[in-house]
Amino acid sequence: MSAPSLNRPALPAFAVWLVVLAAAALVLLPIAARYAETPYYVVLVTRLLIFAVAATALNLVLGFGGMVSFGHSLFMGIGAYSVALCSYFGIGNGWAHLAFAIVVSAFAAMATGAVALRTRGVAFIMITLAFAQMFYFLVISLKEFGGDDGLPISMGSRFGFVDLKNPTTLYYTTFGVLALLIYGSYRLYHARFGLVLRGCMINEDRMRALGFPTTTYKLVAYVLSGCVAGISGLLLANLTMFASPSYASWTVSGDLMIMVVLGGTGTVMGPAFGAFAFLLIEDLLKRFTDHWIGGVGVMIVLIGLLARRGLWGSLPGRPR
Amino acid sequence: ADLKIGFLATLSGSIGAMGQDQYDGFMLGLEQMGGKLGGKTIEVVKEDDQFKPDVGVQVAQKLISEDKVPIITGVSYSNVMMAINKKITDAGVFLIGSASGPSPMAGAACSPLFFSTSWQNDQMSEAVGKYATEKGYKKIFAMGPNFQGWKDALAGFRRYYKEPFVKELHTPLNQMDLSAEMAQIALAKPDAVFAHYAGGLGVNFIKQYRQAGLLGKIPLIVVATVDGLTLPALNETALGVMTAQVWAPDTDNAANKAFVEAFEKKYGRIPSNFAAQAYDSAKLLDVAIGQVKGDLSNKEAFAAALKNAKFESVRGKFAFNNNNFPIENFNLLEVGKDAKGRVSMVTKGVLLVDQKDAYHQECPMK
Amino acid sequence: MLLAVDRVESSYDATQVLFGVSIGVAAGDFVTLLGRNGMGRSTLINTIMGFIKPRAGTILFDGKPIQARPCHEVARYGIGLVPEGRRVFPTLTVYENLIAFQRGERNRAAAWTVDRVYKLFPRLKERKGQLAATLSGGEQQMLAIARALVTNPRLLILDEATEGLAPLVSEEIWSSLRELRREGLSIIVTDKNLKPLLDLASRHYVLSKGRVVWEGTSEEFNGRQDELKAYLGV
Amino acid sequence: MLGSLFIIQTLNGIQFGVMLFLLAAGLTLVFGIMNFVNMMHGALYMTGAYVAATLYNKTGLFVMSLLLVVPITVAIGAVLERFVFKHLYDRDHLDQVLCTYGFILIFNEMARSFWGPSPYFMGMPDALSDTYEVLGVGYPVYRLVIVAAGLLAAIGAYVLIHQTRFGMLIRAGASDRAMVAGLGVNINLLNTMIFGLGAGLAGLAGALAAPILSVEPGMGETVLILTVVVIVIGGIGSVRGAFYAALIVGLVDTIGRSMLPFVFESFLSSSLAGAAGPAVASMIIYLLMALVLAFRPNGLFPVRGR
Amino acid sequence: MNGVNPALSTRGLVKRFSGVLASDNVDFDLLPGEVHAIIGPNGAGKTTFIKQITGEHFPTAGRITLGDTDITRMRTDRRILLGLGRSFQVTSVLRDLTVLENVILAVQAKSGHSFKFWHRAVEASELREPALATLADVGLRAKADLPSRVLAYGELRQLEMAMVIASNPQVLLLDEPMAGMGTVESRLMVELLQSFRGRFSTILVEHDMDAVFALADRISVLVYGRIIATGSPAEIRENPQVRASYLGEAA
Ligand SMILES: Nc1ncnc2c1ncn2[C@@H]1O[C@H](COP(=O)(O)OP(=O)(O)OP(=O)(O)O)[C@@H](O)[C@H]1O
Ligand SMILES: Nc1ncnc2c1ncn2[C@@H]1O[C@H](COP(=O)(O)OP(=O)(O)OP(=O)(O)O)[C@@H](O)[C@H]1O
Ligand SMILES: [Mg+2]
Ligand SMILES: [Mg+2]
Repeated sequence: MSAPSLNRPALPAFAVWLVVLAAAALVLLPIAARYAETPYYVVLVTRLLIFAVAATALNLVLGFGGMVSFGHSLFMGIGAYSVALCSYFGIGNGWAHLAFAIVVSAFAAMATGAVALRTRGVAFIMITLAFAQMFYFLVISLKEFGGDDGLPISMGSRFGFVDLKNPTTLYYTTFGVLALLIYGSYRLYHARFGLVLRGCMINEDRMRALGFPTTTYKLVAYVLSGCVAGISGLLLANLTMFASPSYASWTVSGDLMIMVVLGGTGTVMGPAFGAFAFLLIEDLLKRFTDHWIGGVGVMIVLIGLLARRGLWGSLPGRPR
Repeated sequence: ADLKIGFLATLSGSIGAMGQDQYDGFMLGLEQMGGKLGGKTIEVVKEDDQFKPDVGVQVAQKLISEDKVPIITGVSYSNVMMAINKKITDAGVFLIGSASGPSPMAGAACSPLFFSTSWQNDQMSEAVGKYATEKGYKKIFAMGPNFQGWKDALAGFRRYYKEPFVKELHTPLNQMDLSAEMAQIALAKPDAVFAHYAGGLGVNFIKQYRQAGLLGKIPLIVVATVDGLTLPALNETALGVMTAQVWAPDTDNAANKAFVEAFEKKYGRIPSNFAAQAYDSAKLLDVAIGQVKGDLSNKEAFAAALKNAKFESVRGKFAFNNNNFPIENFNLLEVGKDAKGRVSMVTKGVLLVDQKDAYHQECPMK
Repeated sequence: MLLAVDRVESSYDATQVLFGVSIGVAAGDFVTLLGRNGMGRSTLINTIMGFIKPRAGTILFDGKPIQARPCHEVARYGIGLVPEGRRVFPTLTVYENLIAFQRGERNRAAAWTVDRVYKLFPRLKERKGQLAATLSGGEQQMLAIARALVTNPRLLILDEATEGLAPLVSEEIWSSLRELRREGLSIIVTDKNLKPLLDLASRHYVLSKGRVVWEGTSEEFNGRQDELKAYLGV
Repeated sequence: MLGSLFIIQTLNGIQFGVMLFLLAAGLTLVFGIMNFVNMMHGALYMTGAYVAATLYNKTGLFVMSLLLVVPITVAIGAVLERFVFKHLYDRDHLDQVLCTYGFILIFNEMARSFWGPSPYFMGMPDALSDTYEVLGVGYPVYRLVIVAAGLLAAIGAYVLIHQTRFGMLIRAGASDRAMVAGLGVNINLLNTMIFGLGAGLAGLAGALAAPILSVEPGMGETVLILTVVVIVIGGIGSVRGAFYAALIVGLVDTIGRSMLPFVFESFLSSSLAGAAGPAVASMIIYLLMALVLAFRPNGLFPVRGR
Repeated sequence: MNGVNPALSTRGLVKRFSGVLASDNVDFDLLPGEVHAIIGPNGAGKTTFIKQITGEHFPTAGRITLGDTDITRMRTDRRILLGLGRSFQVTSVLRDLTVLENVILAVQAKSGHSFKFWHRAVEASELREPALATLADVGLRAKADLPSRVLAYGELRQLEMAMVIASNPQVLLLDEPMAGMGTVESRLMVELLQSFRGRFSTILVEHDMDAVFALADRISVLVYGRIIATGSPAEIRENPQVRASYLGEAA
């Protein structure tokens, strides 16, 4: 009898190549953009990368844990306002921004998660949505901090000599965060915690019967995911030098969900690809018709109906 | 084309009506001048910000560095305006707003490259505040949705109205049904009600005010609540509502008569003030570009040309203040019937003459 | 033949489970499907019912082809099912589980009505207002049988007829099935207790790996016990 | 004055609750009974409003316009169910969310294309736009019509679900669709009918709301979230729960909104009260929901047996 | 009790549902290492009894002790950590995970906390070794790396058992483990349970009398929520009351 293998899911060779190529292209892009004098593309791709971070964060709960959160824009909003509020009070230290974003995101995730995770299925989806809306309307009513007009940011996040104000720095920082996040979620997927999380997704009752306090695990995942989404909000704030309640609007949550599904729910690489694909398609549609929102709608319906494994998951060999 | 101009506004979704009116007004102006401004053929690059500031920043960036436009115009809502204005002017691109005028941009954050052909957001409520004082109302019931615009409006109103309010309400922004508030008004029996509900909220408000039997009984003074965009949805329901504006379809001058006629002919509807302001921005650009003969490389020269441009505004007299916001008159308007018997805004008099906004002194430009 | 299954092939997604299965049930027949776990008995039953569409083959009920008909039509032709795993409706009471599906009672003198099944299972009458979710396993099995009966079928199919029933109750079930057969009902049964099946049934089909490997009467079965042991693991 | 305000607000709360119930009843059927996440319920509400407004503007017949909305939205719902949503029942919630979310965008865009981006006009006949004197305050007659219509719908829905065989079949289908079919019931038709029913109720709610609210693209979204809160509080899938929860939410929201400022003023400085009041008011129903869930995770009246 | 501490015991256990007394003053002792079968008519309250031990229902009155601990109102997952193991019907293995991962989860559950975010669970020898050993116990070692959804019915039941025993419970609760099994599979299961003899204290609820008589050290008979008899298999088989109310000809 051969000893059971270590169960390392092999990434198909071409998938490895695809990732390497994509990474290489992303690394080279700012340099190419400088030569071609098209700085716009750096800004454009930074935004794509930021949403890729957020989508990957959402995937931690949605793809690994089966928690269909329709309120992840909440954390993007919190991340963005962390920067804006710090800047408002004259704090330009990036570490302070980061700490603030993470602490507040974690706290919000803990509070909302504790309530939302008492429910399942439809109720969970809707409660997360409701909480995000609550935050949205709260921010809108805060006159002091710009209300619905939003809050311009005068001091971006400065981490020592790394100043996110510089578009190229921001670009590479975001890229680094994404790369780290993807590797991290790959590790998490196979680690004990990830295994428990996946178990909860498949059959929570069974996991409880095995002796796992499942709600605790799900809550930790939710908090983790919220913090990462908070970081994506911080990056977005640095990109636009502006924080707006609309970062937390429910359509953003919807978009994030679409990105995850389009890329491949529960895969490690998928959500990032999904984010790129979705935003680029949206951009493309916009060029063709004024009714592009309807076009996006049709696309989403088709994704819901057809894309069972998503772009990444549909590649031959079903890479993770 | 000799020159590219970026048109950036909120065009999609249910909130896109204002951007569409701005676009139509601007394009009408351009068309009337044969597709040329200042003698130069113009290519308009239209971009939609989707009412999202982050998208606004992105498309602004695209206009600046991809299309390399020297001028961006339009911009519908304050939240997008606040997000993009610095990006644009810092890049040395001129920004001509035709709708939104948030207070920081009139004050400390003013810029030599930014011009407005509309007004600063508080000013309409200043005008109606003056009206309330003139009418001698002692008990005013004030209500609006709990957001920035309403708080600015209150501040503006307060500058010209000193009596205490009998009640000041801030309703949640997502609250559609206002019956509870109508009951409070009925019980409070104020001299008048001052309200600020924009867009669809305004339609809700007016309909419910009418149905509660209050319209006609308690005078209603509003800002932003009825305008050319929402009036078709209200129709006769809104008859008798009082408001203030720099422009109305019946504003009495030749330029305006021509504009309204052409607009109705082309688009089959009465233009809103947003269309009129955007039309003015086309006129403004025409004169200024002509002045510098299409050469925008000298920013100071072009800024001066804009600032001193003499053009026939549809609102009548027009001049820029030190902060590049207009100095203009605010008229009292009532929802009534126009000459053709349609429900429209009817001018009832002038409230403020050559009004300057409250923030211009904070602007370092002199 | 009331039911004629002819060379039916069925599969779940890509995996084929039935390979050319043919069986026949005449009016008044009592037929068993025998075989070890996973040999395809439930799949055959699901195919007859129309839950699964066969890839090939025909199924005639009363001479009419039913293999392409939707499930509810098949049931309406007169096939009553007691499914594997009971599948009672948990949010309905016992009474609602029955009354909602009672039909055809006007066409026959000795028809099954809710009252009549209560006589068969007095336990259900005691529990008639209780939600099916809270019934014990055996009570649910009784309800599943009763629910199939009140549709007044011509062919009754019981998949795992006595699963979870106490020995005494199982005996009652067998004697009621004998009774039903006497009334002219045709019956298909799977069950793990061979002895009562051999006593009751007129015909047996032994399935192995999705094929009918043997068919015959109880006498024939008893005559070849040793050989069939391999298939049944008795 | 506080006393009569309280009574009027109670009336307003009931009216608001009844309106919410019309929406919640349809949605709870689809959520709970079909276990289908229908995000586009609000879009059907919007459709109802637009159709009613268009019919009334064209014909001038008010009651007929409102009533005609029901068959039209039922048909729209049924068609969508037949051709699209049917394929999603056995899929996970995520796919359902996406598909129906996509339809929100499509419906909004269609409304924008047909009726323009600005709000659309809907008036009402003079007879209904009168007010009725209650404690010295004019109470709109039309609001009483809404209360009556909503109560009728509530009674109808309750009888349908709990007293009829159709209702039993619907509830049975919620737990095991295939088995219902296996017992001879055309489950596809049943599903189409439930979905149609839900759509019809949403359409009716939209039609009733059209004369009071602004008819515009996207009007369904805010209402959707509120409706969902009602359903979650009431217990998903329970029509009875939806009814009580709708009334509770309606009353708490309305009375809370108008009474909170008085409460705050009594122990806070007036400027602080002015700031805290609206902020709390906008969150009050979410707080209510969190409170309910903290004690009863399945809502106040969960469907038993699941 | 001959001085032996029972592994699990209940005293005066009462469970009342509206109108039904599902447990009526049940005093029950499970001795260390024994297989104690509970039989009785349908609806007698066997499952209800098990559910009170697992914590799915709380008793109306009475006490449950596991070893020395009172667990009457304890949460389910805490009970599991204290050494309670329970079998489920087949559908409850985690179908998208591999066989090994399923068992590893069971080991992990017992090992305390799983807040480890970095190292592969399947490579951790403190999880892997016991999991593989358990798989060998139930005869599934060779299939460790297959996704569990491809297993045959009988194998799924083996996996289910592996998950239950992987956490090395002191008390094993088996509610109708033979349900839905054919003759062969039932016999294999009996053999498997035989091989565990003495390792766990087991409560077995089953209507398959062949299995019960083959496995049980003692049998209790539950009728209308009450234990009417407890004794060796031989005693129970001869008990006239039990024959009349439950066994019928089967004896
Ligand atoms: N839903 C399904 N998807 C995929 N394969 C299935 C499904 N249901 C059954 N199978 C497979 O089909 C084969 C036949 O199963 P079936 O349920 O028909 O067997 P059976 O003879 O009824 O046995 P049992 O005693 O287990 O009920 C088995 O190998 C089983 O694994
Ligand atoms: N929630 C409840 N409400 C009302 N009655 C209940 C409830 N749960 C169980 N019962 C009743 O309690 C009795 C005992 O049920 P239990 O499931 O314990 O029986 P059991 O001994 O396991 O029977 P079986 O061998 O048929 O599985 C049954 O009559 C059942 O109908
Ligand atoms: Mg079977
Ligand atoms: Mg039981």
